[in-house]
Amino acid sequence: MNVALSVARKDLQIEWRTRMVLARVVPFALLVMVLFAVALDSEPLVLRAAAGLVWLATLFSTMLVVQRAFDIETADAAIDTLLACAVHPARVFFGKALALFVQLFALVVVLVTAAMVLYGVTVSGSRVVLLVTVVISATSGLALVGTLYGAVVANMNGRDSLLPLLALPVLAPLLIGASRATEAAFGSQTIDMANGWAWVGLLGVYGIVFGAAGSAAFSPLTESDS
Amino acid sequence: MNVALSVARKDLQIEWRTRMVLARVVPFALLVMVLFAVALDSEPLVLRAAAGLVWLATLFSTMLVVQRAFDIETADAAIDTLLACAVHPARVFFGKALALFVQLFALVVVLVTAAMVLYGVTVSGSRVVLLVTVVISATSGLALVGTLYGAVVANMNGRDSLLPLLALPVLAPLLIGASRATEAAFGSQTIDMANGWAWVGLLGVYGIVFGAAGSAAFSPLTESDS
Amino acid sequence: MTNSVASDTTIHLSNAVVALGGFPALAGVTFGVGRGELVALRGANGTGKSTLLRLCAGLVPLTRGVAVVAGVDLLVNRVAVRPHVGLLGHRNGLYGDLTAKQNVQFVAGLVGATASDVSSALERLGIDQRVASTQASLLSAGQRRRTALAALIVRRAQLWLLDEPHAGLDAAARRELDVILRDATASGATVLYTTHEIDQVVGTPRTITLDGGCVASDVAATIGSAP
Amino acid sequence: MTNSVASDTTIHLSNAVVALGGFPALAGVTFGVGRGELVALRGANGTGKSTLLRLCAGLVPLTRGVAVVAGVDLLVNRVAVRPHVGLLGHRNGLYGDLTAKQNVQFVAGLVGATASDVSSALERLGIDQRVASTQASLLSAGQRRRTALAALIVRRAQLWLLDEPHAGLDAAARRELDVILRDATASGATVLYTTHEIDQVVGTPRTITLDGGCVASDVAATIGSAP
Amino acid sequence: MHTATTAAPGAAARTGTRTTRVIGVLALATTAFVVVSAFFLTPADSVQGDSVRIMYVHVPTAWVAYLAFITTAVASGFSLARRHRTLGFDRVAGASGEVGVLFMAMTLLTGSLWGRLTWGTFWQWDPRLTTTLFLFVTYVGYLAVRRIDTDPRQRARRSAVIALLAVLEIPLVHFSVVLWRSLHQEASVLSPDGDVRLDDLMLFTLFAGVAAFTLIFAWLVIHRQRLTALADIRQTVGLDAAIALRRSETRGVVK
Ligand code: HEM
Ligand SMILES: Nc1ncnc2c1ncn2[C@@H]1O[C@H](COP(=O)(O)OP(=O)(O)OP(=O)(O)O)[C@@H](O)[C@H]1O
Ligand SMILES: Nc1ncnc2c1ncn2[C@@H]1O[C@H](COP(=O)(O)OP(=O)(O)OP(=O)(O)O)[C@@H](O)[C@H]1O
Ligand SMILES: [Mg+2]
Ligand SMILES: [Mg+2]
Repeated sequence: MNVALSVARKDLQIEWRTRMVLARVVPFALLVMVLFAVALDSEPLVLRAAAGLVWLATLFSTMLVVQRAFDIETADAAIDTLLACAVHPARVFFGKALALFVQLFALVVVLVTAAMVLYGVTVSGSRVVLLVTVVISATSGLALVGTLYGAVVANMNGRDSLLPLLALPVLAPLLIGASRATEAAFGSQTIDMANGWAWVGLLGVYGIVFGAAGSAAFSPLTESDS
Repeated sequence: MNVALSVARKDLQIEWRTRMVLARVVPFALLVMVLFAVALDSEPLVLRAAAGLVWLATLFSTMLVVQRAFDIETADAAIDTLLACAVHPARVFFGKALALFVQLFALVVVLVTAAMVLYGVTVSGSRVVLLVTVVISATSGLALVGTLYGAVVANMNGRDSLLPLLALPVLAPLLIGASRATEAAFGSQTIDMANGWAWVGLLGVYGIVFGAAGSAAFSPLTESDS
Repeated sequence: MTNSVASDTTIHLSNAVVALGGFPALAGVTFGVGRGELVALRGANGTGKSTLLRLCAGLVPLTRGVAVVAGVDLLVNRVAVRPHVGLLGHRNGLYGDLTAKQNVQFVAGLVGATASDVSSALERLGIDQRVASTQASLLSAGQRRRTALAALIVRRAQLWLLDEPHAGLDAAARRELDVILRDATASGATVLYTTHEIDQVVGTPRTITLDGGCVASDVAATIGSAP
Repeated sequence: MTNSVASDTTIHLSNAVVALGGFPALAGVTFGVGRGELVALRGANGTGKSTLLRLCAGLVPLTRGVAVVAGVDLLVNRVAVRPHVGLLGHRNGLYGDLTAKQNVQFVAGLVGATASDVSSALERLGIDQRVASTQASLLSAGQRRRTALAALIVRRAQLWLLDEPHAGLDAAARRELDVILRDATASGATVLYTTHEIDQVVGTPRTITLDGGCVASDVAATIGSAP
Repeated sequence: MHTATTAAPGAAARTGTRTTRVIGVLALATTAFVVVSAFFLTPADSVQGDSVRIMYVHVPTAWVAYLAFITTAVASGFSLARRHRTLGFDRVAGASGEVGVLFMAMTLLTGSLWGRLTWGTFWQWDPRLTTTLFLFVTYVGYLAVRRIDTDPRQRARRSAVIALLAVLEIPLVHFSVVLWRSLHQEASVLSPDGDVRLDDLMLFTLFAGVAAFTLIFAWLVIHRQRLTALADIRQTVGLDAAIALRRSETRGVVK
């Protein structure tokens, strides 16, 4: 597991040096949230929309961060060395997923805060626990699925457009689950806390399934590259 | 202007060979449209939302197509040769904008058709004229602005995330104008035809301003690359 | 996964065919390389040298024939061969956003090499303080190649596969490279490298020449080829 | 923009300094190259050869000093020099998704060269029918380099700047390259190229050696250096 | 505008001059007046009560942010036109952009506080607010491009192009109220139909606020611009040393 940590550290080191997520993806995500609100010109932008927008923006940002995470590997064929040294591809998978998780987590925290300010939501008591759990479980799911699909398209020509095409449908359930659970945490009328926790359970299952699938599938994926 | 045509032909040739827009961006855009509908769970998806979603999806797809258009130039430093041979950078600008226009136009046609099918919109008579004009003028605007900003960020590290950050705010008015005018063409109650045409005028002005700016600014931009 | 070589053969190819997108880049290659051997691969452009190296590194699938590398049958499991192999391809495998030193350190961390291994590798390749602390993407072509070689040394692989390692290096680095390759073989590693250079500072090692995806000639090392 | 050279000097550098991110990759270079000259640039890794070529091609800004190339003052307008210059950098400048032939044809279309120019350039560089119709990204390293050279020939630039053109080429292509460079200078073009190769099939042209971003030596061509 | 490049090395250590000191004093005086007037002299609004006092910060920062962005655009235009000469205009453009972003952030902040007091929420999906946010983000992007570490001339060109395009958004923000129906105050200064009725003293204080923020803007930009000029000078001095080092370092060491 030491290898996974090395890989994660390296990815975060690169992020720290380039400040890509910090300086660009975060503003991009905020912009996506605002753009939607504008394009749909929703008069009474209800809480459900607030929650949905947070996760939509996160979803699109995930595409950017994943692309970046694999671009640095394939730009100069560094992944070949990495896989050779790692012995088990699954370690690389978890390392990259961990780095992705850290970056997405920071992003989601900012977005949730922004949504709370923009839509005047206050969250307290047991709702905070729900909110934190949702954010962690949904973000883990995004990180695991994102890494898996990032590896699928890595090194493919025109992968920028292939990644969203492949990953978005798979992530759609995550999007829905996370939105509903966040709505519950935001105190929306249309969904109660129990329901929110049910969604969190689903997110957890999703994450576990993709974690297992990823660590198993990563190895054959890395065999490709003809 | 012959150079511009060569450049456009080359870009379309590459598109034809890789089918990136055809095979990936179009499905991606359709997906975005559906995802929004899902995330916002809008019960009666009104016409205004239909029009907005078409242009939102186009906007995000534009980012992908622009990125691709400049990635092929910078991946192996082909742009250096291109600029050397073109004598006037403005020719390269118009060539790339033209290719972008063709690709986006095809995309928008598909999306508008899809929206009409999904939301049961029928457009006839003078509305058709408005619709066609909107599509052409908004797409030109997107192509010109997209090419300009694509050139701004070309060759920058982490440009994938910088492009949306810079271009989306500038494109937001286009998004709004095109959405409103399309609504009018779709026969929405909230906006009449005259208003729709007024928006088209605005889109036209936008396109002209950015066309002029682009051809003037492209030259200093291409001095770059240290 | 850990079936290390028992025999003395590191590479054993028999009528190996590799088809890339339908084109047989290797059209039936047969040869063997023993442990500790130094072998130069030669041949005109497009004759399959890079493909051969990538085959041995487990990066492209074997289409037909037999290929056993470091005791691993590539037809069965080509992923298993990777840990034994250090490949320097046409591309350098560096992270452009990390410094030269960070790049080497990262590889060292993966394989458990020490900090002193890192600094001695950097020193060997003449990467001084300034260059070591410059982002790899800003370095000159030769400096990047040197960094990649330093990372390769740190790996201490059992089989070294180098695709035109001399390209882009200056005279001093070429001399050093030849010493490095000799040292590697002396310590039991096997080295296979391609080259287009006509003069060989290294003396003349065993040379396999490819042509049209097949072995055209296989000439043993000239005696007295010590550096 | 069209102030072509009146004098016989194609490159005139005087104490030229190029700082990249604060680092003086060129630290005051002075020399001149006349029209029709063939000049080899040598020097260790990182001494500034590539930077010098990129300066002459108008790709990096001059920080200090004087640089006039093809009659264009680079301090005033470095874009204007581009149409006169054909640069082959460390990267090839090819579109990976187009075939080798389409790549050369595209350049030909931009500069108004004919279809027969294209096919003769391809033939000269030994790019046969199969290779010509293969996507550039699938070609071998040497085949890509050859394609880039074919595109360069088609441009018929007034000043050729080649960064390690020999790297990756096989012996036959190297010989042909030397002929091509001689031919170019014979037809009035000026050629400046970098190399690390020790043997020169080309005879010995005028050789400028860089060290630490400065000119360390400038040795005239050996007589009888015809190919 | 102002270039410190002519200053002697000793004098170059400071960024202040008599002009900036005068501007500074004037800025302090006007600000003091605005504070006193805003809190004590002007009346509370009949509808909004004391919260109307936010206006004396909110509106001036918005307008001065416009001014800053226009300054950035003008300086960028000059910088592009004379791109082969000095970087003076580029420095002004950058400094002005930074101050503009700062002021726009204050507009957003005071606006949302004010909104909290009058509308009950920090934010409304209203064209003026949304376009303001776009404008803000655009200039954050502008600063992001400026931060990218490349050749200064290249950076100057790229950011100048962005600045010239971005300034086109200002009319959009300003007329957004007309273009879309809006919650936000419509030109209350010019037409007295809005909720806020401005008496003469209020109007005077408002414009005093504009004057104060304009002076602060000028003071900040001049200093910031000189600071970057000094940094550039230091880099030039550093370059001399680096050249000397580069010349000595490698010669003879290799071979
Ligand atoms: C986050 C919320 C807000 C933002 C981003 C914002 C932004 C702006 C901007 C950009 C301007 C300058 C407009 C121009 O002249 O072009 C402005 C002016 C003004 N704002 Fe706000 N504002 C906000 C909230 C408010 C609130 C809550 C009020 C009062 C109820 C208010 C009252 C005014 C007034 C009176 C003006 C001067 C209007 C004129 O004469 O044009 N604003 N605001
Ligand atoms: N997908 C493909 N379709 C067609 N031909 C291909 C494909 N992939 C590779 N090739 C061909 O296979 C050969 C691969 O050669 P390889 O890269 O191994 O050559 P090499 O000996 O390393 O040459 P060089 O000296 O130029 O590096 C080339 O002739 C190339 O054109
Ligand atoms: N942004 C930068 N920061 C620091 N150093 C830089 C930067 N850009 C370039 N350099 C340094 O400038 C020099 C550029 O050298 P250049 O690429 O011209 O070398 P070269 O002579 O072509 O070398 P090679 O033979 O390796 O190709 C290198 O030493 C490199 O490390
Ligand atoms: Mg090869
Ligand atoms: Mg070089």
